[in-house]
Amino acid sequence: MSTNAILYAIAVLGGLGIGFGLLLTLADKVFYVPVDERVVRVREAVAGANCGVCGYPGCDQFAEAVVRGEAPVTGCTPGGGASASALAEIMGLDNVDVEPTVARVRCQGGDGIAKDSFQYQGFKTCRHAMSLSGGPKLCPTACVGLGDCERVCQFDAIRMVNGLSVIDPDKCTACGACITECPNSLIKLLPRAATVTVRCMNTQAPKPANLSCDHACIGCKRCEKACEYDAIHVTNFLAEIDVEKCTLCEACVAVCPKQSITVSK
Amino acid sequence: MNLRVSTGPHLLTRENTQTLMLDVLIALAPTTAAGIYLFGLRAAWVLCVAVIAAVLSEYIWLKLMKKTIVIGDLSAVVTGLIVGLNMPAGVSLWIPALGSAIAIILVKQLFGGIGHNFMNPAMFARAFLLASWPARMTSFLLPERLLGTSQAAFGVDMISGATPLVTKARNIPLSDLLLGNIPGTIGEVCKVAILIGLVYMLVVKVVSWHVPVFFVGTVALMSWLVGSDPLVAILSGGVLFGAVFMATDYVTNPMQKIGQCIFGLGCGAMVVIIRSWGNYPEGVTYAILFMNCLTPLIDRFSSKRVYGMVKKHA
Amino acid sequence: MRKYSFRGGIHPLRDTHEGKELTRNKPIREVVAQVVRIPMDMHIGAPSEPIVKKGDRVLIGQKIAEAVGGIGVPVHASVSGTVTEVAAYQMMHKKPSMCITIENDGLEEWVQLAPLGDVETAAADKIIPAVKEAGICGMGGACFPTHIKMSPPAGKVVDTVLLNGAECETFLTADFRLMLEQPERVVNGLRAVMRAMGVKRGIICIEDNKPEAIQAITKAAAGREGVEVGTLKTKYPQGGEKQLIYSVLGREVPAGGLPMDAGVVVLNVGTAAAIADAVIEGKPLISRVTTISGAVAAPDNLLLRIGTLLKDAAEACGGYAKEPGKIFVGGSMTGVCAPNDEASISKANNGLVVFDEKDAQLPDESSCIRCGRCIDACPVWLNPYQMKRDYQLGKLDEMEKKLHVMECVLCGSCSYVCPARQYLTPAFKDAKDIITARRMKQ
Amino acid sequence: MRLSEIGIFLFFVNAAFSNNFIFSRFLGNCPYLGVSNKLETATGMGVAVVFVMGIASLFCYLTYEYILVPLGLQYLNTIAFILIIAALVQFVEMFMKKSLQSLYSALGIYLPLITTNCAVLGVTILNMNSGFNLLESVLSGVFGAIGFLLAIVLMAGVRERLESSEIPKAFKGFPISLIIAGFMSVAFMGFSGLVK
Amino acid sequence: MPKNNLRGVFVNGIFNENPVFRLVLGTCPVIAVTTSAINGAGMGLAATFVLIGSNAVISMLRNFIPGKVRIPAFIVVICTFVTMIQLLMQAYLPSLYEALGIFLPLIVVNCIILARAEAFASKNGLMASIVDGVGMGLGFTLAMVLMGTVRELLGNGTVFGFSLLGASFEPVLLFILAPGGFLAYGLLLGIINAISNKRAASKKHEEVKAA
Repeated sequence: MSTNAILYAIAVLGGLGIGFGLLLTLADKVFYVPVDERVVRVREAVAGANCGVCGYPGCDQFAEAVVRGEAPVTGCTPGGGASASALAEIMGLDNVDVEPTVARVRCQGGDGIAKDSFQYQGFKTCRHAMSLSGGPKLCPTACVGLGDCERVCQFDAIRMVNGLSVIDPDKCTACGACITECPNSLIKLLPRAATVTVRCMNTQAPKPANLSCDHACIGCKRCEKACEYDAIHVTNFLAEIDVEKCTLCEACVAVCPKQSITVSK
Repeated sequence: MNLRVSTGPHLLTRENTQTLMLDVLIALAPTTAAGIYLFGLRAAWVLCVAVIAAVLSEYIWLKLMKKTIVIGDLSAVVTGLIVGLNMPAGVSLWIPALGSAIAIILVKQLFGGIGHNFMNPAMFARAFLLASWPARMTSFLLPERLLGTSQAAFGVDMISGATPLVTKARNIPLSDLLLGNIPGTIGEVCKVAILIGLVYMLVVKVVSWHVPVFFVGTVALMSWLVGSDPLVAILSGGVLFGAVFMATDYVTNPMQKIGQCIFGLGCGAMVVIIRSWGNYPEGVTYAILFMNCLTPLIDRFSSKRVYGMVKKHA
Repeated sequence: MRKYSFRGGIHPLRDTHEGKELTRNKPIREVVAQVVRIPMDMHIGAPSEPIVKKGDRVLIGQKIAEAVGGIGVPVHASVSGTVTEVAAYQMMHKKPSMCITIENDGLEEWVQLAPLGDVETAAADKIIPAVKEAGICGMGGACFPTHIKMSPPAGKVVDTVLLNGAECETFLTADFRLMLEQPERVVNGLRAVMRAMGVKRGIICIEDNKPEAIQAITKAAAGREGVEVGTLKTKYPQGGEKQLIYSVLGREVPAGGLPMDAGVVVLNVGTAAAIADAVIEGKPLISRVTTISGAVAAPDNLLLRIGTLLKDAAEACGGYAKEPGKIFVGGSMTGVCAPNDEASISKANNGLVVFDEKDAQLPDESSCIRCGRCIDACPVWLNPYQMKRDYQLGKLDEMEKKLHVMECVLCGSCSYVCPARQYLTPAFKDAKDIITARRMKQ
Repeated sequence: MRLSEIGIFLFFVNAAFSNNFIFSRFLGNCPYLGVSNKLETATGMGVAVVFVMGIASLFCYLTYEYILVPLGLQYLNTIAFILIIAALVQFVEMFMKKSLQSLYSALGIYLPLITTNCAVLGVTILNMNSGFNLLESVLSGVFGAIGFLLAIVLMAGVRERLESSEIPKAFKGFPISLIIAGFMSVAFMGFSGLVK
Repeated sequence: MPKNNLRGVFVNGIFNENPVFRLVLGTCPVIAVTTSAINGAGMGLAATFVLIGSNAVISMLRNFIPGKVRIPAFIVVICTFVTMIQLLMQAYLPSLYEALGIFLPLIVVNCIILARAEAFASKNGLMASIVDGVGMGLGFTLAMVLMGTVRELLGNGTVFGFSLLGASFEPVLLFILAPGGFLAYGLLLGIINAISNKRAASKKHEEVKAA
C-alpha cells in the first residue's frame, strides 16, 4: 500500500468526519428543541444502541416513556441491571417517602359464610354478577368471589380461596388496580402496620345482616365500648377503626360476637 | 328454592364447536371415501396415522401443559384428516404422523390452542414437509382403479417428482379430472366428492359461499387471462380441495364477508401467479399460507358501518 | 305482499316454533291475585313516591304513588283492599325496590273514573295528560314513560307512529293473543296516539308467524284514518325499536339518539291497548296480559293485576311442573332472572318463563373459533368478536370510539349463535355500564 | 438481476417479495421483532425505513462511485457508509424535529433506530456488491424497504391478534415472534423463483 | 473494579446476559449464517474479536471522547476492527469469508457491540472491558455454535461436517432453509426460557423451604 493510499484514506475519512461533524454541530444549533432534563439523563443512562428491543422506536422514545411513567425502568435489556438501577434512581427523585401501605380485603364472606341469595351463572366476573338482582349474596357488599381483582393484579398477589379474595401482603405493591376493579369497593389501601381491621363492609340493619353472613358486622357497638383509645366507632351499623388512634391492643377483636374484626399478617 | 340467575340469552343454539367440526368431518367423508377407493388400503393407513397422530399430540400437549383436555371438540380429528388427505398415497407412514404433530403442536397449541393459530395447521404442515422432503411429498401413486385411457397416457405405476399439474398437457378427459382418475394427493383428486362436501357444508350453513367462490372464480379468470384452460386450472391440482376445505377454515380466514371475498380473491390470484411463474408447479399451499398472514390486516380494515352512524332525520 | 326485514338477526329456537306453541292457542284468562306487591320502580326514571301508608284502604285504580322528576309516572292500586306493608324487596333491579303490598278484599271496588270519550272525538290535547295520569309506560319491556315518548321537544318532527306487534321474543304470545282477541283496543289506542300527536300515519307491525293476528288487526283497522298494517319477516330482534324502524321505514335511528330523531314513535301493542282504556274508559294501567310458560303444569296467557307475585302467577297455571331452576320475566333471549319467586309482575312483564334445573344450566365458555356468526347475527352491525376481545384486554376506549359498543342493543343474538358459547352480551352490558358511568363523571 | 433485463415490475417483485429483507436476506431483524407489537408503530417504522433506505442508497452510491473508487479506497466502504448513514439520519431527524413537527411525530421518532438497522447498511453494501447504477441502487433500496414494511406490518397484525391468546409462558415475546416469522418465511417461499 | 468481580463479568456474558438467548440482540446473523456449526463458530469468533478490540480501545479512550460525539466515535472504532477482521478473513479463510458474506461487515451495526461499548466499556476500566468483551463474545459464539449445531444436525444430519445420525436419517431440509433459522431460534429460545423458568421456580421453592 503506497503512502498515497494511506494519505487518501486519512483524508477521506477525516474529511467525512469533519464535514459531518460540522454539519451536525450546526444542525444541533439551528434545529435545537428543548427537552425535559430527566429525559436527557435517562437517555444517557440507557445503552443507546437504538436497537428497539424495548418495543419503542428508539432510545429517545424509550427515555420519554420512562419519564412519563409508561415504560418500566427495567425496559432496556442491552443496558442490563446497571441501567435499570440508574433509571430507578433518576425516576425515584420524585418519589416522596410515604408510609408503606397494602391492599386489604374488607370481607370474610367466602363460600358458605356469606349466605347466597341466588346461584349466579354465566359470564364469570364479579361486576356482572353484581349487576343482577342485587348480587348473588344476601349481603349487598359481600365478596362475589369471581376474581375480578385477581385478574387485574399484575403482581400475582391475589388468590381466590373458597370464593373469597385473599391478598398476599408480601407481594402487594399497593398499586390500587384491584381497588378500582372491585364492584363492591371491598378492597381498601391501609397502612401496612394497621393489622387490626374490620373485615366487613355490611351496612344492613342488624337483623338482615345477621342472616346475611356469619361474620357480618351487626353494629352491636361492643367494640366501641371495649376500645380504650376511642379508635373504633359504629356508623350505619358498621364499625370503623381509626388507624391513627388504634394501638393494636386487640380488645375489640376479643369482644366481637361475629368475629368481624380480625388481626391480619 | 335456590334459583339460578344469569343474563340472557337463557337458551342457546344447539350448534357448538363439536357439531361444527362433525359437520366438516361429514363433508370430508365423500372425499375420504373416494381417496380410499381410488388409492386403496394404503391411503386408509395414511389417513389413520395422520388422524391418530393429531389427536394423540393434542392430548399429550394438553396433558403436559395441565390444561383441560378438549380433544372432544373433534378439531384435532379434522386437522389430522386434512393433513392426511394432503399426502400422496404412497408416502411413508412417519411423514403423515410428523405432519400431524407439527400441525397440532407447532402451529396450533404453541399459539394457545384452538382458535388462536393464525395459520392453517394442515397447510403449514404440508409446506413444512414439502420443503423438507420434496421427493417423498411429490411421488404420486397412480389411482389403482385408473381407467385404461389414462393409464395409457401415463404408462407407469408411479410418477416421481412430477405433479398432477404437469399432466394438464396430456389431454386427460374431463370425466377423469372430475372423478379423480389422475395422480395427486389422496384428497385432492376426486373433484365430485369435494363438491358434494361443499354442497353439504353450504346446506347446513357451516361455511358461506364467499371464500370458495371467489377463490375458484379468481383462479378461473386469471388462468383464462394468462392463456390456459380455466376448467383444467380449476380441476387439476389442489385448487378445489384447498378452496373448499382449507381456505374456509374459520380460524385463519377473515371474519367479515367482505374480508372473505378479498381473501378468496388473493388466494386465487396467488395460485395462478405461482403456477405461471413460480418455482412450484402447485401454489395452493403457499397461496393460502400467504393470505393467512394477511388475514389479521384484512380483518382490521374490513369493518362494516355500524347502525345509526347517520345524520339525524329532520 | 312485501315483508319488511333488516340485515342481521337470527331465528332462535326455530325447531320448536320459538317456544310459542305452548301457549299460542290459549285464550286470555283473567286471574285476580289475593295479594299484590307493587314496586315503585317499574318504569325508567326516578321511583315513584308512595302516598299511602300501612293500614290504608285503597280502591282499584286509586293512585298510591306520585310521579317523581321529569321522567316519572304515577302508580295505581290494582286491587281493592288494605295496604299491609310499604317496604323494600330485592327484585330484578340492581338495588332493592320499594313496594306497596295490598291485600285484596275481593270487593273489586273501583275509584271514580273520568273518561275522555271516543278516541276519534276526545279532545286531542287531553290525551297525553290522561296517558300520564293512567301511569302508562312501555309495556313491551323497556318501560319508558309513554307520555314522554308522545311529547317530542319543539323542533322534532314525528311523522309516523309504529305499533310494535312483532313479538319476536321466544315463548311470548301475550301480544299475539291481545291482537287476536281485542284488535279494536289496539287500533283505538293507535288512533288516540295519532290524534294526540297530530301524526297522519300509523303502522301496526306484525311478524308473519302470526297470520291470525294480522287478519284480525287488518279487519279492525279497515276504514280507520291513516292506519296501516305491516307484515314483518319472522326474525329476532324484529321487535327492537331500531330494527323495526329500519325494516319498515328504511330509516336509522342516529347513534345516541331516540326514535323521534328518525321521525318515529314506536309503541308496543299492549301499550296502545292501555292508552285506549285510559282515553275511552279513564282506566289507569292496573293489569296486563302475561304469558306464563315453560315448566309450569298448564302454560297459559293470563290477564294479571300489576304486582301479582310470580309464585301466584305460576300457581294459577297449575303450579311448577318440576322443581324450578330458573325463573325469568320476558322471553329466553333478553328475559331478566328473578332472584326468587316472591318478585312481582310489573307493567312491562309480558311473560314469565320457568325453567327446570336441566334447562337452567348454561354451558361453559370455550375458545372462540372465529366463525364470524356473531358478526352476521348482529342486528346493529357491530363486531362482537372484536368487542369481546377488547373488553378482555381492557381496551374500553377502543370499544367506545372505534367499535361503537354503545350502539349495542343487548339483544343477545351474538351469544345465542356462538358455537363456542362465549358470553358476549354480558360483557357488552358491563362495558356499556362502565362507559356510561365514565361519561356521567365527566 | 439488472433493471434493464427484467423491467421495473419484476425488479420490485424481486426486491420486495422473492428476496424479502426479513424472510430471505435476514436483515433488519431487531426492529422487526422489537417494534412490531402495534400496527401503528410498525407502519411508522416501515415507512421511515423506506425513506431512509432510499436516501442512504443514493448518498452511499454517490460516495462510493465518486470518492472511494477514484481514490482506490474501496476497502473503506463499510466505515464510510456507516458514517454517511449515521450523519444523514441524524441530520434529517434534527431537521424534522424543528421544521416538520407533524411528520416528525409520525416518522421521525423512528429515525434513530434506523441508524443501526442492519438492513440499511446491508442494502448499500448489497448495491455495491451487485454493481448497481444510481437508479438501480435507489430503487432496490426503496423496493427492499417496501418489502420490509410489508413484513413488519404483517407481523404487527398477527401479534395484535395474538394479544389475547394464551401462549405458553416460555414462548411469550421473542420466541413466538420468531416462530411467527418462520411461518411467514414459509409462506414467502411461494414467491421464490418468480423472477428468473 | 475489584479483581474477583472479573469472573462475574465473564460468566455474566456467557449465561445470565447471553446476548443471543437472554438479551435477544444481534439476531440477524444468528438466523442468517447458522446453517452449519462451523459458520456459526466463525461468525461468533469474528464478532468476539471485534467486541474485545472495540471494548479495549473504547475503554482506553473513554476519558478523551466528548459525550456528544461518542456514538459516532464508537462506530468508527468498531468499524476499524470490522474492516480488519474482514481483510484478515479474506486473506486466510476465504471460504468462511464467502459463507458469512454480507454479515461480516454488518457486525458494525450489531446492537450487541455498540451496546457493550456504550453500557460497559465507556464506564469501566481496560481489564474489565476486555473480560466483558471475551465473556460476551464467547456467549455469542457459544450460542451461534449451538444454533449452527442444531440446524446442521437436523437439516443435514451432520455436526461440523461429521455425519452423526447415520445414513438412514433423512434430514429435515427446512432447517437449513430460511424458515428453519427463525423456527430453530424461536424454539431454542422458548426451550431455554422454559428451563430457566423452571430452575428459577425450583430455586424459589427451595428458598421458601429453607425459610
